Order: sequence, then structure tokens, then C-alpha cells
Amino acid sequence: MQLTEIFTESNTTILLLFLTPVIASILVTIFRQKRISEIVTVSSAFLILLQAFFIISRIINDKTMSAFGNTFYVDSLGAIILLPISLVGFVSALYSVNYMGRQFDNGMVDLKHITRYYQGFNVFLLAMLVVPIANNLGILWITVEATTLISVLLIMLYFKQNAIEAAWKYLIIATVGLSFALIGTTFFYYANINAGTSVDAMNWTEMIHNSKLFDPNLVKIAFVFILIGYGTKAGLAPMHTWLPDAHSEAPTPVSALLSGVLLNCALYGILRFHIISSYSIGSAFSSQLLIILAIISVGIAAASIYFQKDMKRMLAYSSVEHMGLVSLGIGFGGLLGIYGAILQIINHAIAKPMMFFVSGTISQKYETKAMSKITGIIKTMPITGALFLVGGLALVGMPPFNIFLSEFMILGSGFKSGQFLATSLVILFLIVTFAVFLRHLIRMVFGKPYTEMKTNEMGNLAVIPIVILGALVFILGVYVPEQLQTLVHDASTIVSQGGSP
Amino acid sequence: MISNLILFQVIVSLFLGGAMLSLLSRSGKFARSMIFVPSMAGSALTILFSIDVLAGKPLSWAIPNMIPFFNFEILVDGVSAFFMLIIGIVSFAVSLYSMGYSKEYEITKRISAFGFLFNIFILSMFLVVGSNNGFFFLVFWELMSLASFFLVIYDHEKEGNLKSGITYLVMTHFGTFFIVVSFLLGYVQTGNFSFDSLRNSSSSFPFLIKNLMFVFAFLGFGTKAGMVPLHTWLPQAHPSAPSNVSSLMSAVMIKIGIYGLVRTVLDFTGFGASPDYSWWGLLMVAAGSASALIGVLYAVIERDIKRALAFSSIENIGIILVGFGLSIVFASYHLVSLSVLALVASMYHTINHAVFKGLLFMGAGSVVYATHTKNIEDLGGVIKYMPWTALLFLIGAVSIAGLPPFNGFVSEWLTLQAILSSSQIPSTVLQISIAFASLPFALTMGIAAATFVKLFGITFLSRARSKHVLNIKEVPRNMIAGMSILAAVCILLGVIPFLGISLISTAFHLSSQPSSPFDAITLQNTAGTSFANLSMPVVLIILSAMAVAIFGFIRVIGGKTTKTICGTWDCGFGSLNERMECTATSLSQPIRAVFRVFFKPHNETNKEFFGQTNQYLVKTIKFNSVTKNIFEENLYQPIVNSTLFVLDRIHKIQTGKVNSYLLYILITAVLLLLFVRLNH
Amino acid sequence: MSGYVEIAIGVIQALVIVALAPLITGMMRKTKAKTQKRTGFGIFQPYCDIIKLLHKDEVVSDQSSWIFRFSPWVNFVAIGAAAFFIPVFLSNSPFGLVGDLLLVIGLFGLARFFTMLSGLDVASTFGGLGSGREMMISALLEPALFLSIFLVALTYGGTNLSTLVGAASDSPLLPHPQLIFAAIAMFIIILGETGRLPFDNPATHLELTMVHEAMILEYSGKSLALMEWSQSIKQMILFALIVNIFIPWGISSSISVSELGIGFLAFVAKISMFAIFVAWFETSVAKWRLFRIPDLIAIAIASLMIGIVFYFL
Amino acid sequence: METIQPDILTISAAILLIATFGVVARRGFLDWLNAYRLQSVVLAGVTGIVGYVTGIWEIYIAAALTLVIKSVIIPKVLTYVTRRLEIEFKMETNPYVSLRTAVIISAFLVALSYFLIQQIPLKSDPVASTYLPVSVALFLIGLFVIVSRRAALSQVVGLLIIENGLFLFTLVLTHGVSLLIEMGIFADILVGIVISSILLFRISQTFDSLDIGKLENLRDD
Repeated sequence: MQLTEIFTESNTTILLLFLTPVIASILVTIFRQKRISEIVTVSSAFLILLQAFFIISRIINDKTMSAFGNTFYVDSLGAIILLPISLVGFVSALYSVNYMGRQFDNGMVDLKHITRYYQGFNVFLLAMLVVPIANNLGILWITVEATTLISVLLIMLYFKQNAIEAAWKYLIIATVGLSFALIGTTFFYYANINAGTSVDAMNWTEMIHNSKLFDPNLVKIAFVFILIGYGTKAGLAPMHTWLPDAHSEAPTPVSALLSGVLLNCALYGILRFHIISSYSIGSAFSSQLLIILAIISVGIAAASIYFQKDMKRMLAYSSVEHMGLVSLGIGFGGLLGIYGAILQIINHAIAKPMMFFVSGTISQKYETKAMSKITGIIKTMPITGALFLVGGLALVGMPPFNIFLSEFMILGSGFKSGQFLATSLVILFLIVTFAVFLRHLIRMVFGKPYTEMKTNEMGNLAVIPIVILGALVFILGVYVPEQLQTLVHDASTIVSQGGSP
Repeated sequence: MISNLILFQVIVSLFLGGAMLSLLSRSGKFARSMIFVPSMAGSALTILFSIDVLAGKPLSWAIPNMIPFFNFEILVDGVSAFFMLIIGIVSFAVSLYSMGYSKEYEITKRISAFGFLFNIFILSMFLVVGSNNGFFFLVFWELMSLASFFLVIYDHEKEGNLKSGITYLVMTHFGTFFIVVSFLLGYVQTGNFSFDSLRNSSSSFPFLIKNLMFVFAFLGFGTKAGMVPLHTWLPQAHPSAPSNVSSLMSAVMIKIGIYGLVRTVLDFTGFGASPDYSWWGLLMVAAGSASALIGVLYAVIERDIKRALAFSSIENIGIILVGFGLSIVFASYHLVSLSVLALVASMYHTINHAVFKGLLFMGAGSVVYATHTKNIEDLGGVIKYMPWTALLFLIGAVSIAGLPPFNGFVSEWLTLQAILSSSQIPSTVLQISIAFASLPFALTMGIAAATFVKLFGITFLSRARSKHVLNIKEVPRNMIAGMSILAAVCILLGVIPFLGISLISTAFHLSSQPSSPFDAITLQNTAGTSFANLSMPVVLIILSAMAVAIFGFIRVIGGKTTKTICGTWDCGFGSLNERMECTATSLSQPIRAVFRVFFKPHNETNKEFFGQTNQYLVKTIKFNSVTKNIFEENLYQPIVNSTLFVLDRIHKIQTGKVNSYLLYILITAVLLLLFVRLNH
Repeated sequence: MSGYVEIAIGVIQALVIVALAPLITGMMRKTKAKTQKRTGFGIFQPYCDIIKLLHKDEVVSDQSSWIFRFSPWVNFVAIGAAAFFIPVFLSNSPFGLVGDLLLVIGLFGLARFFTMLSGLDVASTFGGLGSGREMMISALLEPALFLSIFLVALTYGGTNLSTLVGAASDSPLLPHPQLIFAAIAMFIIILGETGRLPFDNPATHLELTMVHEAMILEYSGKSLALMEWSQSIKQMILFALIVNIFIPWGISSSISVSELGIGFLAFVAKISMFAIFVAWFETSVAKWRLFRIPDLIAIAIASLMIGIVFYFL
Repeated sequence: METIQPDILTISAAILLIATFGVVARRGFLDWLNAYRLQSVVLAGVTGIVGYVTGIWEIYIAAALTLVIKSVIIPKVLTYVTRRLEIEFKMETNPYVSLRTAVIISAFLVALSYFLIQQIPLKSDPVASTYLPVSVALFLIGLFVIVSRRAALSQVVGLLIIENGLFLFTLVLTHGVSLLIEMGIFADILVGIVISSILLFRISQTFDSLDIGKLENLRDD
């Protein structure tokens, strides 16, 4: 192979995208300095953001892009996932500076932990970046599994009792769950082989190309395995059980990544196989399963939020709800439903990290995560408190914030597709969620502070990331830029029409 | 001549500007101007704008592609303009009033958040009424709820305000979901969310869909309007809010619910003039009568001045609904002129209620501003210190009690005439049921008057009952001015009903229009002779002639009067004090006793004797009377409890054992695989 | 030209009511005295009372406000204005175009509103008591009254009093059996509205039984005169209504001196008879306990409901 | 494609299952480890058979790796870890499901996997039709072991069984997709084992026990 062949434009783009976090983690390992690690990580995350924007803008124009032969393949659907990864990655890196800095100052962590944290952060980012770009569905599985392992390390960073427990549960459940996904993937591969493909039969492009020839029974059984496998990782009930533990015990920036991005990556896996399956045997089968799991998810989330005592656990359950809504939208189908679902992926990835950041700031200020002890945020931290309200209202689907838009589309598609019972049930759950979530939220923001506290924010770097996301939460609620519209539209066409954008 | 699109944009930017300015403002007199001058200007322009639209220039405007699938569409037609006019008038008065009222808040907290929300609140109501797309309608609708919610909990330090705020937001969200369902049903039929397409094709929807759309819209908008039994948020939220906000909420916001209902029925649901649809109207009449009666029954025993006003809002919404429901019933039987009469009645009452309830809440606010208490048992004698407030409150009270020559009388007269005309419906069952439905309605009127006798009498008249009333003084001039505007409108609409009726008939494109201000409102019976007439200007003339005559007569016969000021007759015992006068509770005691089935009053008397054995020498006696809220206890509490019970069961699956978690996965996998296998 | 005559007659009808009202009160008092084996005052005594009171000075409570001084005037003006809409001896009043039965009720309501307020205004123990009782009674009477209007309006085609009385005088009573129920109810309502036994005892000064008297207890001089007089006018109006609706014999339907004369005489005769009947009836019943009054009103309402069903079936 | 005696296939499959039941039926940690070692050796043999049948030489590498990593390194690592743990009882004292019941349920799971696999069109490939049900059974039994046991160590062993099932499954169905992916899967699993060993340390340090029943602080009530 000639060097010029390797360094084509697309190859270079992808290579640089991967190299950035690799170099960053190497630098962090070499220097082992807090300040340097921070600067390196933030700038690498920023570079990733820029590159991701570059790739996405190319996707908007060219629709697809492949690199290193057929190994890496980005289409609009991948770009949709790439967007939150890079965005949340950057914002989390920015937030980490303040958050981990404070933990360091408080003596919660030492330099060794800080270094380990930033190493892990960069590798985590790298693993997630591969997910939407990999053409090979085996690699997709490997990277998703890799994210589990890295995030387990990040969760048990402090070796606190609860963190260890959460990490253990997360490790066991996610590993077991993902093994289902591997079986499913293998089944699909086998179907592809049986259909006559010999080269690169694991590749998405090949699979979708041949999917009409797949054996229906094989596809059905395979999709069940996929759904359970990636569904576990995506937090669909009743496989979601690890999620509240892991998300609440991780360091806040990691929670944001776990919740805002990693869930979407797993869902992306389901989405890919859903496309194959519906292209092969019609969408009815996989949609049915998705809708069932979605309803259970939304219902369980609604039921659980009421009883939460821990702020971050509550947010984790809200993630379960949102993942349920996304799969609901996909299950309902139709352009509107899928559009809504994909928009919901993005919206969730903006609103949920925002809320995690806010909750991190709050728990640092109040030195607890217990909601009963956190009251009167609007008094003690006016800006953070207001943003907490904005984020919370966005999470429960209040206009004019972004999640309302996507939820509305999803519910609309539910009616459109004739699933009146399912939609009504979900509406009922949404109302319950609204009520119970709000009860916690309002009490925390407006209640009387338990102790006298100084009115001050927790530093600029704690506020800026939240403000960035808060602004997006509002803007995307009333205005969706044309480029994003194109992108989401292309992606939903991929989903609804099976591959060809 | 400015095009009305520019006017519209100017209004929107004025309110937005007001919101932004108030975020920038710091405390001080200047801050209040920064907040309320833009909203006043915006409201004034809103009045102009709606008049412009009513003069025959509807506005239609759209920004496509702002959001996928949903276009930002604005359509201001007569109906919208009518409600915009209400918004404009009331918010102008309230803004003016707030210049003085919000001074109180400067001491305790920053006013900027208040100003922001205040402007956004008015703006969102304005935009809801103008929206022509389901999605944006809902966005503005919820923005309105949200802004009002934050305004309700603006005094969140006070006990119970948070709870009532949450109740409000949850209930209103619940309602919104009903509206969402209604819109979605329409969407399934038309394929998009534009109101235009609903309007164009709704008449061809299946009958079932139309009915479902109506029922859901009715429940949704009814929640916002405060219809029984979805009203429970209202008496909690309105008293919690600062009074200027309660004024806006009660006077305007709940009318937006009526607006939604009117829109739904007139435009969206493809209402057809066929007896099949008469049950819509009957449902409304039933809900309306129930709301009216239950609202007023709670109002009359209430001791919190703002809560009483809130309950009275429920009552008035009931009256509006009765009128509107009758209009639907008549229309479904092709009784066009009667339908017009009922519609005019209900819309007339809509605008009237906006005006006098705005006035009354502002009046109550002034009392609270001066005395810092909402409990009328602690008030009394306020009229001596605050004569202007008292006068204006009295005008509001007389208007809302439906007494001539004020505006409440006109709309209630029209509503009653509509009820009386129900005999023309060619269905005996309907005739009799409407006749009987008028019974609670008439009861409402009587109790409403009693309510306001009590509210005004106990608050303003007789002796001060507590130290709250000592050292109070009249409220600032801008507050008086704000109230005066609405009081003037009350009188104007009462004396010259021509104004209101021609406004409504222009707005709704009704066939019959009055021609001159002095024309009597004339209704004809089936025989073609006069069924009823009303000419308020002449009534005023007669009243004044009578006044002049009797004054002259008494002057001539009786001569000059000399007055002697003396203590109230005390049966010779001396030293009457405030503890001996009638309280609000004792005043309403007869009514409470008569309706004890409904109130379930629980009286408790604790006596303390001088000696243990002697039952005749009472040292102290304490009396406590509690009434139950049957809706809270018999409807809402069970629902909430059973929901929580179910939630509790469900959430227990998070056991903490990793084994059980994996078991779920195993079971799910096995079930799904078996499902696939067995379908093989 | 005839327009002016009509208006003049209309005004005269109102003046008749205003002027004759105390006379009716006097007649009723006399009847009661007679039935109680007392001599009683002359039937013109109420006029003397009013003139006497008009010349007296007023004693005003130091706790009262302008509402207290204002409300007698409102009372008189509202009730006096209501008199304009009542057909007395001519069925077709020009003021029928101005207002109808509901307006009359509204004006009564206005008067009552201020009376109740003035009861509260003086901070005495009695006033509030009276107002509270009045609140209850009036609130309950309202639906009964409305239903009776409903029934009458259905039967005669309008709430416009001219139409109503005109139609009544044209048609015999028999084809409208529902009117019997209306008449029974109306009678009960009028007892309540005018504060007669068994609702209220106009002659009492005992706190246990006072309703109307309790509210006007503090009035003296001109104010008291106005209050008493307007109460008489209200009573007269209600009597006139019931006699002209249910026994419209003799009322003239055209403007001619002879017919008007007959009409006037017939009216005076009818209303005197009715007043005497009411007074006689009053002596034969005792004051009911306050909380039994709703039962009485319930009877009226039930009777009206039966009437309505009768009408529609 | 070479042919092979069906007996060999059947017998190797049976030994695999028996080895798996060894884990289900015993309660001592070292017994499990031995059973696992046996299972891995058989697995390596099966891999060799598959390599022989398909004639793909890369599979022999996989077989060798299996032999080395699974039957030598991983048991060694785990033995090392358990030695380091200062816990007295290294056995399953109080499982959620008694051993007798567990064996019966496992038998059901084997039946279930045969039942499920019938649905898949295997094109009369003897290797696949023999080993595929076994691999699914391994997978399900491994999962069941984790579900029914409360010792952290036995959960790790359960994971290992699952992983063996997976390995066999992918091997049989794909005949070694590509070495890269196979290696990736291997690496993932190895890292997983390392991380779980670290966690085992931490759990025993923090909770003074390897009883999973103690890890119940994070729950909703």
C-alpha cells in the first residue's frame, strides 16, 4: 500500500480524530501533573469537537464517508452519535477541571487519582469515538465492551464503598448483558454468510446490502439477543438495574458522559440492528419489542423517581425514561417518530449532562447528594439554581425546552401509527414522572435552606459548561438550525428506509 | 398607517424587552419603571392591535422551518382579537397597579425575576391566543403555565405556597396532556399541526374522532379554566401568587382556557349543526352549573379574601360555560338566533369577569398591601382608612354579584334569557333537563351576592378586628389608578351593553348586530312578540331620575337634616367591642348549616369552667369550625394514594441484589426467546 | 303623541305604586290587628310615620361609614325604579322595552345588597345576625324565584312584563294548569321576599326572630323612613305582580279613560284583597325556626318543578 | 472441509456440559476452578476439532491460546487472587438456589437451548448442530450460576463460563471471523477478568467478605 493511499483525506481525518485522545492520554501519563493534565485534556477534547464538527459538516454535504478501505464508515446516523460524544466530551472535560480540582482541594483524591482520572477520561472518549465510526459490527461490540471496562475503572476511582459496589454490579451486569449482544451480532454475521456474503460479512454496509436475503427466523432470534444485549447497556428496563448505581456513584463528569453519551452509543447499536432487521423482515417485529421495553422503561422510571433520596439516582432514572422514549420513537416508526427519537438522542445528550453538572456543583456545595438535605438552591446559588430549574423542567418535557419537541414528535408518531394504547400509557407515565420529579426539584430549589450558607457560585468553570448546555437546551426547544435538521432528517431516512440515506 | 404585522412584532418585542430590562434592573424606583412601563406600553398597543384586527384586518403570519414539521404560524382573527383585547385591558391596568404594588417586594427580594416572569407571562398569553399551530400553541401554553407557576411561588418562603404551586403545575400539565391528545387526534386525521388544516378538514373527520377530540380538549382546557372537578389547583394557586399576578391569572389566564374551548368547538372539531352534537353542549352546561354552584358554595364560607375570590372565579367560569354550552345546544338544533344569544351571553360574561375579577383581586391586593393579612377575620373597618380602595372594591363586588346597573347584570341577564329560551329546543328531555339545570345556576346567583356582601362587609365595614388594621393608609396613587380603569370599564359595560355586544358580534362575525347604543337588547319569542327587553342606558336614566326625585322630595318635606354621631346601640350594657361584632364565620353560618350535606362542617366547642362541677359559670369558650373539601378528600386523595401504592410496588424491583438484576435479564431473555420460538 | 301619553301613564303607574305602598302596609297592619282582636292604627298610619320620621334628626353610629348613610337612598332608588316596570292598570307599559322581570329582580337584589351591607356597617351584634340570615334566605329564594319566572315566562312567552301581563289577561287560567303550581310557589316566595311570617316577623324586635329588622336597627330619621317606605314599595310591587299575573282581570289593554279607570279600580280592589288575605294568612301561622325555612322554600321549588314538567309534557 | 466421526463431536460436547455441571453442582471455589480448567481443556480440544474440520489454520492459534490462557493463566490468576484474599471461607455457603434445584434448572436450560436452536437453519453442518446448543447452554448456565450464587468468586466463575460459551458460539458459527476481532474479544475478556480481580480485592477489603449479599447498599426503598 502506498503512503499516499493511506493518507487520503478521509483516512487522515479519522486518524487524527483517534490520535488526539491517544496523544492526550500519553501526555497525561508522562507528565503526571494536575495542571498539565487539565490543559491537555481540555484542549484535546476541544480538538475532538472541532474535528467532529468538520466530519459532521462533511457528512451533511456528502452523506457518507469511509476510511481505511471499508473499516470505518460514517453516515448521518453515525454523525448523530458523534455529535453528542464530542460535545459532551468537551463540556465534561471543561467541567472536570473545576470538579476534580475541588475534589483535589478537599483531599478526596490525590495526584495519582487525578492522573488516572484523566488517563481514563481520554481513553473512554477514544473508545466511544470508535463506536459510531466503526463499520464492522464486531468492532462496534468490542468498543462498547471496552467502554464498560474503562468506565468501571472510572467509577471506582475513589474506591469508596458504594462506588465499589456500583462498579461490581455494573461490571457483572454489563458484561453479561453485552455477551447477549455478541451472540446477536454473531447470528447476524451467520445470516449474512448464509446469504452468500463472503468478504467483510461483519460489516454494516455488507449486512444492509444483503439483508433482504437473511433467514427471517435467524433475524428474529438474533434481534432478541441484540435487544437484550445493547438494551442492557442502553438502560432499557428491566435490564436497567445497574444504571442508577453506576451513574450516581461515578464522578460527576463521568456520570455526564455515561448518561449523555454512552447510553446513546449502546442505543446506536440497537438502532443499527433494528435497521437491518426491519429491512430484512419488516419493521413490525423489532418495533413491537422496542415498544414493549420502552413502555416498561418509562413506567419503571416514573415509579422509581418518586422514592429517590439521592439526586444523581433520580437523574439516572430520568435517563432510563429518556432511553425508553427514544426506543419508543423508533418503535413507532414513521418519519416523525424516528425523527423525534433521533432528536431525543441529541436533546437527552444535552440536557442530562447539564443536570449532572448542576447536581455535581450542588453536591459539592452542600457536601451531600441526599435531596432531603439540599434545599433553597436558588438562595445559595442563584445562577446554578435557575439553571437547575431549566434543566429539570427540560427533562420532564416542559416547553419551551428541547425535550418537549422530541417527545411531542414521538407521541405524535404513536398516534399516527395507531398505537393508541401504548401512547396513552406512556402519556400517563409521563404525567406521573412530571409530578414526582417536579416535587423533588421544586423542593430543592425553593425550599428553606437547612443551614445558613453563603450565597456564592462554585467558580466560573463550574458555571460555564452548564450555561453552554442550558443555552442549547433552550435554543433547540424553539429553533433547530437548518444543518441539524438536514442531518437528523438524513439519519431518520436511514432508519426508516433501511440504509440508503 | 402601520401594518398590523409590525404592530404585532412591536408588541412582542416590547414585552421581551421588558423581560430583558427587568433582568438587568437593580432595585429602586427606576427598576419598577423598567419593568412595568414596557408592559404597559405593550398592553396599550395590544388593545390598539386588537381593535385594528376587529376593524377588519386579520393578521396572518408564518415563519417556516424554524423547527422541523411545525411551522411557526400566527393568525389573529376576530376571536383571537377579542381575547387579546381582554388581555390588553386587564394587563394594562394590572401593570399600572403593579408600579405601586411591587414596591413591597423591593425590600425583601430582587424584583428583577418578578419583572421577567411578569412580562413573559403576559407575552405568552398574547401568543397563545395568536398561535395558529398546535405545537407552538402548546409551547406558549406551557410557557404561560410555567411563568405563572413561578409567579405563584414567587413568595416561596411563605408556608404552603410551594405546595400549591406544585399542585397547580401538575394539574395544569395534566390538562395540557389532554390538549395534546386532542391535537394529536386531529393530527392523525390531517397529517400536520397547523390549525388551518384542522379548520379546513375537521368537518369530514369521523364522528368518533370529533367526539374524542372534543372531550379531551374539554378536559384539558377545562382544567385551565378551573372547571369542577378539575379546579382544585385554582383556589390554591391564586391566593399564593402576589395579588397583581392573581389578578392576571384569574382575570385573563383562565379565560385562555375558555379561548381554547371556543377555538376547539368553533374551528377544530368540525362541529356540525346536528342534534348529534347537542351532548357537547349539555356536558358543558352540566359542568358549568356544577362549577358555578360548587365554586360559590366554597366562596361563601371562605375566610381568606383571595381564596374566596378564587372560588368565585370557578363560579364565574361555570356561568361562562353554561352560556357557551347552551350556545352549542342551540346551534346543534339550528336555532341560530338563540345560539347567538347564548354565545354573546357567555362571551360577555367572559370579558366582564375579566374586568371585575381583575379589579377585585387588585382590591384584595391593596388590602393585603396595607394590612399584610389575607384573613378577613382579622380585618374590618378598612373603609375608613382606604376609602378609594373600598369604593373600587365595592364597584367590583356589585358588578360580580350581578346587580344592575353594572356589567355583571347584563351578562347574567343574557345567560338567564338563554336558559329561558331553552324551551324552543324541540326535545322534551333537553327542555326539562335544562330547566332543572337552571336551578343550581339560579342558586349560584343568590349565593354569589351573599358572598360579596360578606367579603366587602367583613373586610371593609364595621370595627377593626385586629391590630393589622391599625395605622394603615390608602395605597399609592398608581394602584388606585390601575383599579379605577377596570372599575370604569365595569360601569361602561354595564351602562352601555352596546359596546360589549357589538364587540362580540364583530369578533365572532355574528349575524345580528345592535345599531345604536340606545337600542334595547330585544329578544323575541316564537310568536314574534317581545320576549324580553333590556335597555341599560334608560335604566340608568330612570335610576337617576328616581334619585333626583326622591332627594328633592325629602328635601322639600323633611327639610335639612342634622346628624348626631353616637355609639352603636349596645342594649345598654356599654362598651361594645370588636369581639362582639359579626365575624365572617358567623355571617355565613346559616348558609353553612343549610348546605351541611356538602360542607360536612365539624364544630368543636371547648369550654373551660371556673369550677370543675359547675357547668354554668363558663370561664372561656372556644369554638372551632372546620369544613371539609369533598373533592380533595373523596377524589384527589384516593387517586394520589392509589397511584403511590402502585409506584411503591413497582419501584421495589430495585432490590440492590445483583442476582435479582441478572435474573430479570435471564427471564426477559427466556421470555422473548420463547416468544420468538413459539411464533415460529 | 301617544308615545308621550304612554310614557306619562307609565310614570303614573310607578307613582301609584310608590304612593299607595304605605297604604297597603297600613291595611295589612289593620287587618292583623283586627284578626288579633286589637283595634290597631288607622290604615293611613304608615304615611304619618314616614312624614314624622322625615322631620326627625338622625343618630348615626360612630362606627359606620358612608355605606350606612348611602344605602337607604340606594334602596329607595332601586326599588322605586323597579316600580316603573310593573303594569298596574295598563298591561302595555312603555317601560317594558327598557326592562323586564329579571331587571326588577336585579334591582331588588341591589337594594338588598346594600341593606345587608348596612347591617354589617354599624358593628353592632344584631346587624350581622340579620345580614347572615338574610343572606341565607335570599340565596335560597333566588332559585325558587327564577324557576317561577321560568314557568311563567314559558307559559306567557316572555319575561317582558307587558307581554306577560298582556298574555295573561288575554287567556283564561284554565288551559294552564301549571300556573297553579306557579301561584303556590310565588305566594311562598312573596312571603319570603317581603319578610312576612313564617319567614320573618316585621313587627318583632326580638333578636331570635329578627331578620330584616335587625339589619335596619340602627337607622333613624330620614334614613329609616326611606328604608320603611322602600320596603313597602317592594311589597306592593310583588303583590302587584302576583295579582296581575295570576288574576289579571280588569287590567286595561288600551289607553282610554274608562278602561284605565276600571283598570285602576280593579287593581286597587285586587291588591287590597290580596293584602288582606296575606295579613290574615300571617296571623294563622307562627314564625318558623330559621332552619326550617329552607323546607318551605323547597316546597316552592318542588311545586315549580312539577309545574315545569306539566308544561313540557 | 474435512469430515469427522460424529461420535467425537458428541462426546466432546457431552464432556463440555459435564464440566459445566461440575461448577453448578459443587460448592467449593477450588472445585469450580478445576471444573473450569477441565472445561477449558475440552474447549481447546473442540477448537482444534473445528480447526481440523474447517481447515482454517488460524483456529489452531485460537486453540492454543485457549489452552494457555484459559486452562493455565486464568486459573492461576484466580488462585493467586484468592490466596491474597484474607477470607476464611472460599466456598458458597448459602446460595440463593440450593444445589439440587440448581442442577435441575440447569438441565432445563440445556433442554431450552436445544429447543431454541432448532429454529436456526444450520444447513446440516454437523459441527454447528452439535456445538451450538452446547454453547448456548453454557451461556445460559453461566448466567444462571451468577444469578443463583452469592459469593463474588462464583460470579466470576459464572462469567468465565459465559465467556467460554460465547467463545464456542462464535467459533462454531463464524469459524473465526477474523483474527483481529477474535483478538479484540479475547483482550476484552482478559481485561475484564483483571478488573474483576481488582474489584474482588477491593470488595474483600471494604466489606470484609466476598458475600455479594453485603453489596446491597445501593437500592431503592
